[in-house]
Amino acid sequence: MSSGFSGKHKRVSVQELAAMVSDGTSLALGGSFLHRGPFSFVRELIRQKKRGLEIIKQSPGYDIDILCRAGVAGKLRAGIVAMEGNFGLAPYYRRAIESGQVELEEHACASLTAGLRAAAFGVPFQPCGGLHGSEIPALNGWKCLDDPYGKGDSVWVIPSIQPDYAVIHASEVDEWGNVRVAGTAHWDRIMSRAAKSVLVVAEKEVDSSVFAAEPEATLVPYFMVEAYAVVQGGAWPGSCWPDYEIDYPAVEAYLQPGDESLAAHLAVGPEAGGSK
Amino acid sequence: MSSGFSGKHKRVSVQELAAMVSDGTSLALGGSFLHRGPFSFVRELIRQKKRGLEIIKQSPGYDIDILCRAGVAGKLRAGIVAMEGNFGLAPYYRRAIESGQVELEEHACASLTAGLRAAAFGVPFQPCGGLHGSEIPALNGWKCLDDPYGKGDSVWVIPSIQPDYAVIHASEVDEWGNVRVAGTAHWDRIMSRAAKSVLVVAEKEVDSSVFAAEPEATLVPYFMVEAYAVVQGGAWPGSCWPDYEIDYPAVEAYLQPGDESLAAHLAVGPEAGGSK
Amino acid sequence: MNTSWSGFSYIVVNLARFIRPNEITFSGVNSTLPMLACLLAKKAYDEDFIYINVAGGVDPRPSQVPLSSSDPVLAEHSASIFANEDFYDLCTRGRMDLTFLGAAQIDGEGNANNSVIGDWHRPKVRLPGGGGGAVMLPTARRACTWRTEHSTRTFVEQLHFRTSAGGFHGVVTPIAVFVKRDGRLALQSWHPESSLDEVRQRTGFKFDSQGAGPTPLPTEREVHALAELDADGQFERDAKVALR
Amino acid sequence: MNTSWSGFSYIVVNLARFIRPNEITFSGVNSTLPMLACLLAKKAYDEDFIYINVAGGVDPRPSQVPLSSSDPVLAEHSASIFANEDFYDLCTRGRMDLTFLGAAQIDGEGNANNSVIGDWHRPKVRLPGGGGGAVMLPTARRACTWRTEHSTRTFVEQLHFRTSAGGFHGVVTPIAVFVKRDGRLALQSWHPESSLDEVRQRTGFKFDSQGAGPTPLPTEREVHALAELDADGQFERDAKVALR
Repeated sequence: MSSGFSGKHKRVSVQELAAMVSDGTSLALGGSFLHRGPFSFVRELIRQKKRGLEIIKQSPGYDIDILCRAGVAGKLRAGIVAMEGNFGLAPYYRRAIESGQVELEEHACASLTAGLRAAAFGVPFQPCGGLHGSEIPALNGWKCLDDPYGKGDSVWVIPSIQPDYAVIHASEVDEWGNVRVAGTAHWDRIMSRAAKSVLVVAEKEVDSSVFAAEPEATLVPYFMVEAYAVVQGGAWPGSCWPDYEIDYPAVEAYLQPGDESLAAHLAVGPEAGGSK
Repeated sequence: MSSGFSGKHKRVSVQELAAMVSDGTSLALGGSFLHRGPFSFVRELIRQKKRGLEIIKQSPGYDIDILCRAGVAGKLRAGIVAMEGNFGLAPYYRRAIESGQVELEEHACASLTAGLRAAAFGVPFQPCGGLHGSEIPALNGWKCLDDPYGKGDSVWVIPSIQPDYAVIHASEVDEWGNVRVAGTAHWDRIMSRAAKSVLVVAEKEVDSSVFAAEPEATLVPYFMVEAYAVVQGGAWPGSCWPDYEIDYPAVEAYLQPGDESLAAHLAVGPEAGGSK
Repeated sequence: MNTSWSGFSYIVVNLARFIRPNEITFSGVNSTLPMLACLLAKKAYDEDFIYINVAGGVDPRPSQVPLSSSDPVLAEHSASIFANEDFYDLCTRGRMDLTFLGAAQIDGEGNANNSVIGDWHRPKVRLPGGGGGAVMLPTARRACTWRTEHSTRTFVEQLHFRTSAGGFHGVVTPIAVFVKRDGRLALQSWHPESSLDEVRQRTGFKFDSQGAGPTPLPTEREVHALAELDADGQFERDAKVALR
Repeated sequence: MNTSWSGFSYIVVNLARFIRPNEITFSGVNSTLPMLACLLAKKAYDEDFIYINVAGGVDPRPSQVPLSSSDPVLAEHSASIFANEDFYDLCTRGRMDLTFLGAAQIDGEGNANNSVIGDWHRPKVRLPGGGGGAVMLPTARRACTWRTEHSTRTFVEQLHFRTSAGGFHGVVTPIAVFVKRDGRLALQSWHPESSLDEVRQRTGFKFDSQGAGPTPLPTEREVHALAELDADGQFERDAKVALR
């Protein structure tokens, strides 16, 4: 089997994209907090009643909260979790951790990145600066190594973290599955390199010539992308720069307690065929 | 002192840029073989009769050859050295190593990158995949560490390599010192992050609004750049995509033996005020 | 003449005063007040600094001030995107001059708990987590934090969990400014409407107060800059900062 | 009917025949013949593959065939730039299906010397050095190499220096194609104008030749593709490949 994903014909619906994910799979989710997350894909995981997923993300918020709320998440490896944008802590995530329903591997954002780097670089562990004096390394059984060259301080090394899939919400994709992102890439680049496979939800598909006109701007080359879907507005209720900002009322509505609130929220996702 | 280089007024002549470099300094040189190297800067080092410079580059060629020929280089840390483009081995480099005039730290390209990554990441060493069975690690006294997590194979770790300066030949620079490169960045990105300071020679200066229109394309942000010069054609006799290709006759002329050949070559560099 | 100084303004202005000319200064996620402090410093002070943020912006000119401190408008008109891996690496290699980091609990050495109230394995309150601090606090040249309330639940002798060590350079609350001195947080100044006694009473750890006095009132430019940034008072209302 | 098959064409065509459908295949610096092989395979074979190269190109459509195998035209019309760090990481994480790597000396296990003729510390000839091989040869799924001459100075029992270990999957010379079998290079086929005896005589290590025979002649499409790539014969002249 080839190490890359060749050819065209990678475009599927976001429903088919989510259907590629089995229960128990590990998913690195792109974006940060309420910004450019693969939220249409996340909601589709809920509709398809996935179970026991391992979520990997430096700064999840809405995504992990709704996955905890719907009972989809089994484990989280994360640096910082919050709704952000004035919404404070992620309430359903909090409950899931406090009740023990979901397992947490607590990281610094940079230690999670180090673990992803180890996977991306094909090495068993990755030194990570800082962490000295923190109780996080002990929680995770991380090791502190002396500098074998006797010049630097001792350094914490993070074991390789290789997600089954990196799932990215992109600005643009072409018919081959090349991926571009406007503004900061957050952690999407290292996630795409660390994961066994990359799934993409894009705001729109453009002709490959758009990519060829500026190949330096391509974040993920097509051969690393297994499949993609196009969902305009798919990062809702979060932002996707420069197309749209956070839909604050929608987030507020989502945070209302009760199953009906969740159902109502899911019903108006742009991928659901409903209207916002 | 600030960790960054703020403000405008960074533009100097390439002569002033080279004058910032003291004897014995370590320089990471951008580009690869005959492509987009900071060659005008390199020639200026020769005119200024620098001595004992340590050159760091995964794939040097013309640059290390001419620096050896002129007695400027004291040490080289490199992965692969050749003129390329049908010119074969770099003759003056060969002579300098074979005679012991210049010290060589032989690397794989990726192990040099690993050392630069250690510096960029602020850690004392960096694991590097591969290298198993090679005699290079023993040459350099590198250590092989077991995976402390007992999952992966043992891995070679490369000590941090922090150049005093990274010197890059860029496509465009703005008045603040932001840097863009067309096509592949070769190793320029990691060099810029590993070095204590970045010096830039650019084909041209453009208005900062050009950068702001597409900030994702900026390779090095201004605050990492200490000073820059503008030398149109400065990568001559190498290529600078898409502006010009390798000047093969000029390389051939350079390779003619004798001091006059070197002098004639130096006289026609675009930074020398002569004409090609 | 400023006869009253709101807790909100006190925090933002005093965070801004930690910013030094030409230094690389970073504001991150979940950090509305530091974001405002950075934007205020750009307006209120003559000397410029290098402002980078978690949205990838480098000296941005945002068209609006966002509610989310990681909002992409914070990269508007930026000439480069300095992405997440990049600013963390900048910090771990020792070249982040100043970073702002949140903290739920702070001890007398300036270490932080962002992880949990109660036992980590049986949390009473699960907090956001390691975030930037565990790596940035020990590696940034200076790190500063803020709390929107000041109490012995926050300023503690013993953290429930030590998420980040290394010690803050500075801490701002609605009533006080602490700075690190000899490895401990020392009181630098107190809100003009507060007092040394009040700060002592509301702080769970012992601190040196040598040389401390009332905080110098905001300058006209500081007041004006903050008023511009929060023209309709939304940020002040949202922050819900009370002196007591 | 091809009655004569130049050493140059023999090497390029046989390198191209190592390329498999859909696989990620890389050509690097100092690798004119593998570059031609990749470009030939794109033209001559029905099944496509993923061609990446050291110029950052991904399935490029170069406007010309460059003398330098790292020339930026090898990224023309590419929809992405896959830069140096990226393709090395791809290889070390085990996802480089096929890479071409140069070698000055090759031993019977397919290990390579690219460093030196003579003692490393007292070199008779200083060679290019570690390059891609020391990291890529042990980590790529398959690595293939080529030599433009075939002699006991190149194919040796004992390398002067082991730059890269791990063993080539395939080696092409003007007169022979070797492939790895049970950890050793085995003869797969010989140039129709050569023979098993000749290959034995000109090879410094012992090898298995079970099943070997004359190399199948180039197909019309292979011949045609190479003629297109080297329309004026410049590459063939520059390569200076002689059967003997």
